[in-house]
Amino acid sequence: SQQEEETDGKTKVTLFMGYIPSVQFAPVYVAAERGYFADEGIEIVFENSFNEADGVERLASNNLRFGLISGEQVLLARANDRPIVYVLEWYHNFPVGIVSAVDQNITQPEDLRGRVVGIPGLYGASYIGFRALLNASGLTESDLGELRSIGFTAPENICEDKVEAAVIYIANEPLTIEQQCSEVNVIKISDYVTLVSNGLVTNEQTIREQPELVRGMVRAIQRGIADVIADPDAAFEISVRDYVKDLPQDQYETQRQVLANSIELWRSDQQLGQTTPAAWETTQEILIQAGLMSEPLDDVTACYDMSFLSQ
Amino acid sequence: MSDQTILAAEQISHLYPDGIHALDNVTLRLACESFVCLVGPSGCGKSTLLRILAGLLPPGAGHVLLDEQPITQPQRRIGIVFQKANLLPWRTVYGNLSLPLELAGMPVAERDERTLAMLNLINLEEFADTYPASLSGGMAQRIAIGRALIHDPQVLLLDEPFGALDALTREQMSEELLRIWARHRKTVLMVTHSIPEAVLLADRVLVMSPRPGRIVADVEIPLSRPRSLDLLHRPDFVALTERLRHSIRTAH
Amino acid sequence: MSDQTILAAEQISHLYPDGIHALDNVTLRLACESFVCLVGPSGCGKSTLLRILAGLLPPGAGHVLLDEQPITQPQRRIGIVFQKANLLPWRTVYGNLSLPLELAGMPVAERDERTLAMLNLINLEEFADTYPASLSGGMAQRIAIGRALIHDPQVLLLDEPFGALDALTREQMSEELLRIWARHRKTVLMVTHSIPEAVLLADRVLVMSPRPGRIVADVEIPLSRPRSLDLLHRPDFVALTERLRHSIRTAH
Amino acid sequence: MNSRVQTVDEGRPDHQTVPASSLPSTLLVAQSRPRTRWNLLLAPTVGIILLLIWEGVAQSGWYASFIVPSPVRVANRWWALAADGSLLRHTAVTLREVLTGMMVGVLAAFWLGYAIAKSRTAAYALTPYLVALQAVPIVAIAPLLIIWFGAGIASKVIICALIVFFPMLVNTVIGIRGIPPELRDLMRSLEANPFQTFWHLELPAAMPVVIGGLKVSATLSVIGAVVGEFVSASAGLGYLVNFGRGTYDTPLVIAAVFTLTALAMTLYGLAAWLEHILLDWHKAIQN
Amino acid sequence: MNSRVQTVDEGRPDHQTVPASSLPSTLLVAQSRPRTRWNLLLAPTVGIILLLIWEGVAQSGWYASFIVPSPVRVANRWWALAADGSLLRHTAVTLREVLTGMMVGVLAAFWLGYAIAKSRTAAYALTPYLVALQAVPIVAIAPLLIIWFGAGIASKVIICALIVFFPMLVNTVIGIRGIPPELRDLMRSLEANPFQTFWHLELPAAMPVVIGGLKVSATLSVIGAVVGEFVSASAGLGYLVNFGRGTYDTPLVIAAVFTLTALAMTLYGLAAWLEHILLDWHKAIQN
Ligand SMILES: Nc1ncnc2c1ncn2[C@@H]1O[C@H](COP(=O)(O)OP(=O)(O)OP(=O)(O)O)[C@@H](O)[C@H]1O
Ligand SMILES: Nc1ncnc2c1ncn2[C@@H]1O[C@H](COP(=O)(O)OP(=O)(O)OP(=O)(O)O)[C@@H](O)[C@H]1O
Ligand SMILES: [Mg+2]
Ligand SMILES: [Mg+2]
Repeated sequence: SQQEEETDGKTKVTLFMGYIPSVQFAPVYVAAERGYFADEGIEIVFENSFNEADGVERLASNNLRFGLISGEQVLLARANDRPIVYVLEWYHNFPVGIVSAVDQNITQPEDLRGRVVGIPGLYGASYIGFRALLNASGLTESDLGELRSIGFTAPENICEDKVEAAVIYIANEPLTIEQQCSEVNVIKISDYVTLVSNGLVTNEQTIREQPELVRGMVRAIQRGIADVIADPDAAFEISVRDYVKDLPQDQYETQRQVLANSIELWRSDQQLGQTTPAAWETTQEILIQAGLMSEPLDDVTACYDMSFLSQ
Repeated sequence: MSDQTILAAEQISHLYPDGIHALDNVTLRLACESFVCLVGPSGCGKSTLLRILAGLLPPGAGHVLLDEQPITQPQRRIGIVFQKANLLPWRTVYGNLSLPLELAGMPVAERDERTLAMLNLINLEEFADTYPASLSGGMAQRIAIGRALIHDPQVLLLDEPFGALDALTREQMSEELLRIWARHRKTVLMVTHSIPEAVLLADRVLVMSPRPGRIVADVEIPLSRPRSLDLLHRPDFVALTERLRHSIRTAH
Repeated sequence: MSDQTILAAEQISHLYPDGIHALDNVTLRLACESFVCLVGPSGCGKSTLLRILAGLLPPGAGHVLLDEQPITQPQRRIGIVFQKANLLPWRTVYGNLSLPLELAGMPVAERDERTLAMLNLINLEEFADTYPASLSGGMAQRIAIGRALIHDPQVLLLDEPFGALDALTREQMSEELLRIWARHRKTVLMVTHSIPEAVLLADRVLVMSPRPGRIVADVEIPLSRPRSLDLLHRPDFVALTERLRHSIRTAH
Repeated sequence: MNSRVQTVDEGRPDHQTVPASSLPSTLLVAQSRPRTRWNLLLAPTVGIILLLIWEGVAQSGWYASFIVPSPVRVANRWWALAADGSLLRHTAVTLREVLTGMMVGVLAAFWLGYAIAKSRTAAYALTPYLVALQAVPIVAIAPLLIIWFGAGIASKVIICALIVFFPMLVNTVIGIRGIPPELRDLMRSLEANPFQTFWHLELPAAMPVVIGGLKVSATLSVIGAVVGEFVSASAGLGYLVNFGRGTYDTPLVIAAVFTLTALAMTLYGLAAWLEHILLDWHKAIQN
Repeated sequence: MNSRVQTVDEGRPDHQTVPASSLPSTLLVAQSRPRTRWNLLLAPTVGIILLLIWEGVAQSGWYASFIVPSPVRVANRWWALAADGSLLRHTAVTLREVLTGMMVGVLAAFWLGYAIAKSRTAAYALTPYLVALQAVPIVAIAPLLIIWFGAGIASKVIICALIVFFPMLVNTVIGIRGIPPELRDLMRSLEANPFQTFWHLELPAAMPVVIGGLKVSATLSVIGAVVGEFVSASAGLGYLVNFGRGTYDTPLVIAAVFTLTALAMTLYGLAAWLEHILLDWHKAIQN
């Protein structure tokens, strides 16, 4: 089930990304463009999907070796015997937040009382993040007017006033809403609680059998993140020129802003790519509270392995 | 039998879409309560003419008049027995027979009574609950005849109704038809291929030419009524059949 | 005509699944090159018997022997004309006629030649490219007959082949059948409802009883051959028809 | 000796091997299709074999248990789900969507198909739009439907109705168009009114093909509900599948999928049963 | 005066109102169905009206422009996509999946359906499993198929084939089972071998219903490809739809959906064309 093969002495590696091609993946595009993967002997192939869980299953069954996956998925997956490991933090800040039109006056979690809140579904990063936020603010789901599953249609629902607030990814969706209908307020979950955010995930077999490959992937992506933070404009040009095709010109301004927002998520006060152990504990607690995990893992630290990080 | 015309075809011509010229300027008048037979070679347009008279097929040219009124739609007053039995495969023998009564909205009790009587007449009582798929050819044809008779239409158009019947049943059904005709004062136009049958039954026999069908002879049958099968051997009967056979041969 | 039996039914009985007892212990032997007619009331089991003889229907009890060998499958040596025309609606008249030759794998040139000859025989040249939906009843039946004759089977089973034909065509086809039979030395078993037709054509006429069908009379027709339509008025012919009519009446 | 298969399978055993003499004709047994009990055992047997293979693969260790959980674990998960009543609750939600959707879709398709089969004008005016409507990939516009009709049951019913629509429509048109014109002539000659023609001729004549459409629709309708629930839902079996996937609970996913399958099969079975009781005459012909 | 609709629509005008005397019979015009040109204009007219309504709604400002973009914007987006060649590229990807999937699914369904229609044993052994297979909601197991068969074209082809399978199967069974037994008898009496029976009787007789199945399959196959591309793909029209959704590029979504629709309609059109040329005799009967 391995799709990798040796070509010209290079290892072909497929990197799974749980979202459509987007400037939010600029670091890997930059790394590819500037030969950082090639430097590690890797021929990189990007695979985009729309469902992280599919990616996790494929990583766990060694159908794939690397993917960019939400942190809480690693906990959940390991709780269900999936042997996957988080080897590099991608976003430093948890990328989920609550958006609402300004006239709703929702600026802090407390304001959500009695409101109709839209959420993609009762699982996944959005739900975990939202639970954590409620928790941190002493609220429960029953304090809300309604928690409504709306799929990935937050902008439509906000603009049509079908919900009063919605759980979203903060890098792009608030921008869409502002562009389309209304100024917004965004409550960033990372301001209230520290959760594990997305990271580069591989599986135990790969770590065991090809540690150098893992090290190479980590290093290339680390370099990519650093480059993007240092020179957003160049990163943007590279992304839209070769990787995010089908993007019309009139979207460029918005997408530049999306990139800027993403950079805020990548930026870290500690070493780039280093995860915060406490965040894993917090996330696990939330998962247990939400009923998504029945008991704590024997060893939470087995979820991540920071030994491949280069200094 | 009166002299009044009940059903008439006036200068009917018909061309099928594929260019087959089926009928050419056919005019015929059915006197009230008369029994007319129509003979003619295969494919000459007899069935086409019957379909036009029944109002099922609009003729290419000409009119059909029922009681002097032009008709453009089928009329319940005109009953028709098709050349194929055309039974509904999802209805039993009983259901097929009672169909016309059901469509006419007759109350169930009366319907049952009439249907049973008809089953009896066509001698198929024990097959009341059988589906058409398990009937013999002759049984299907008997049902088709019964179905046309059951709602007692004024005019009967019969397209070779006895084709698939054995000699004896055929004779029985012919006599039955004569009896019904005499009792209920119906007007009958019947296509047949049997010359003796035509002579036995009809007041007039019309002979059609090969396609395009025209009426080339109109033979009066002056035998007295009531008639029975004994006629078959009488010299005037034989002479009439000979005459008819001759005029058909000429028409070919 | 020889005395050797080519096709035989031995003690055939048949019950349909719905309990209809169609045939009861029927035994019959068709002598090689003989012409046998089968008459009997509607629904007595004639078609059933033909289907069994053709190998299309396994009998409830009894055997069918072709050349002394039991058969359980239809044989190309046995041609059958069904009571319904059974034409393939997606094939033209030409295509329907040539079907048996095509199935037998005959080369195109020979096939064309034979089909054209047959079209000519049944007088339907101008309809070669017509689909069955636009044929008259008699035309369809002529094609069904042509289709059974075209591949020249040794034994012919005919189920009322002339039912839908007008008197003249019927006589023509009968004479044609006699000619083919005499020329090609075929064995023919034909169901008919016309007593004169049976007497005119057959060496022997078998009479069946009403259901359950049994063979109740086996009448030799000692008229000399070749026969023609002139026979119809000869006293020995009339006597034979009367005798036959009588034995049918008794059977009923 | 050809075309054997057909003969044997049509259940016409070679009865002529029974010597007639040994069988008084009055004792002749009616030849009905032999209802071989072996045939009925075939399907369960295949089923048990498949189950054993599954268990074997699960125990072999070739696959991690999260990829191929053993049937026993799936069964346990299913029982747990059934025991706490949540299976019933989710099934009820989906069933309601499916039944409503089918009713709407099937009825609309039948009547539109009827109109198209009978009227050239309707055929010209409607066909291109109905084809276009059906050609729009429903999964691609499902999110749009959720926006237009809300995240409640309405949107799922509409998705369900849309996906069920076309097979019914096409088969209705074929069924009605296939009615022999002679039988129409018969009804016309008896002055049957349009309703009588429909009831006594068109409906029964078209039934075999129409029920075929219904069978296809029955299985598609469940897919429709799942599509809708995938996009957005907080209950229903499709939601359960998605939830199981999101929480890496493979036994739950499999249990939910099996329940959905059972649902679809039940609907299909209803259609087959309808066929059985309505098409008695049709089976008789096939014998 | 009832059953009017039917008569008028069957194109049998009341010619008998023409006085026969004024018409020498040799000049009689063959009565063909009148091909009213008005009918052909109906569909485009409805289309234009729908387009105008859409434009009206877009301009009204009731909806944000990213929910209901104007037709002009959609057309522009489509042109842009077509101009830079990416439309062709994505369409080619989807088309390849759809055609391969249809071929596999339709052929498999036809032969299995044929077997089921002809053999009781096959019917008993296979039917429950085929129904079960079809009853498994394909959208629910699409991710599994991707895991098993990879993210490449194979998994999409399989999804496509699976979704296309059932309508073809059901209609093939109905078509083959509906063949009048008399015609089978005819073929048997001519000692037709199984292939000849198939080619000269079964195929043409079942064709009207089978092509109905093909029409349904044609539109479903596109849905199948989209389902596959939704789960994982980096090209194809389904991918484009998802990409457009992710970037809130509604004109792109609509342009891609329209292209998918056009694809499905083309496939449907091919099936209809096949019907047209193969079923000449069938149309003749309907006249
Ligand atoms: N497929 C069938 N299933 C059940 N019963 C049948 C079937 N075919 C014929 N029968 C019954 O068997 C009996 C004999 O039918 P058969 O067709 O052999 O009669 P027949 O002598 O040919 O009559 P006809 O002269 O009217 O054609 C009839 O009572 C009929 O109802
Ligand atoms: N629906 C049709 N379409 C085209 N042509 C037709 C149609 N029906 C009949 N015809 C043609 O019209 C001619 C007359 O047919 P019709 O059925 O009226 O003959 P008929 O006199 O009843 O013959 P038969 O005694 O053989 O039944 C035939 O040549 C036939 O081919
Ligand atoms: Mg006729
Ligand atoms: Mg018979």
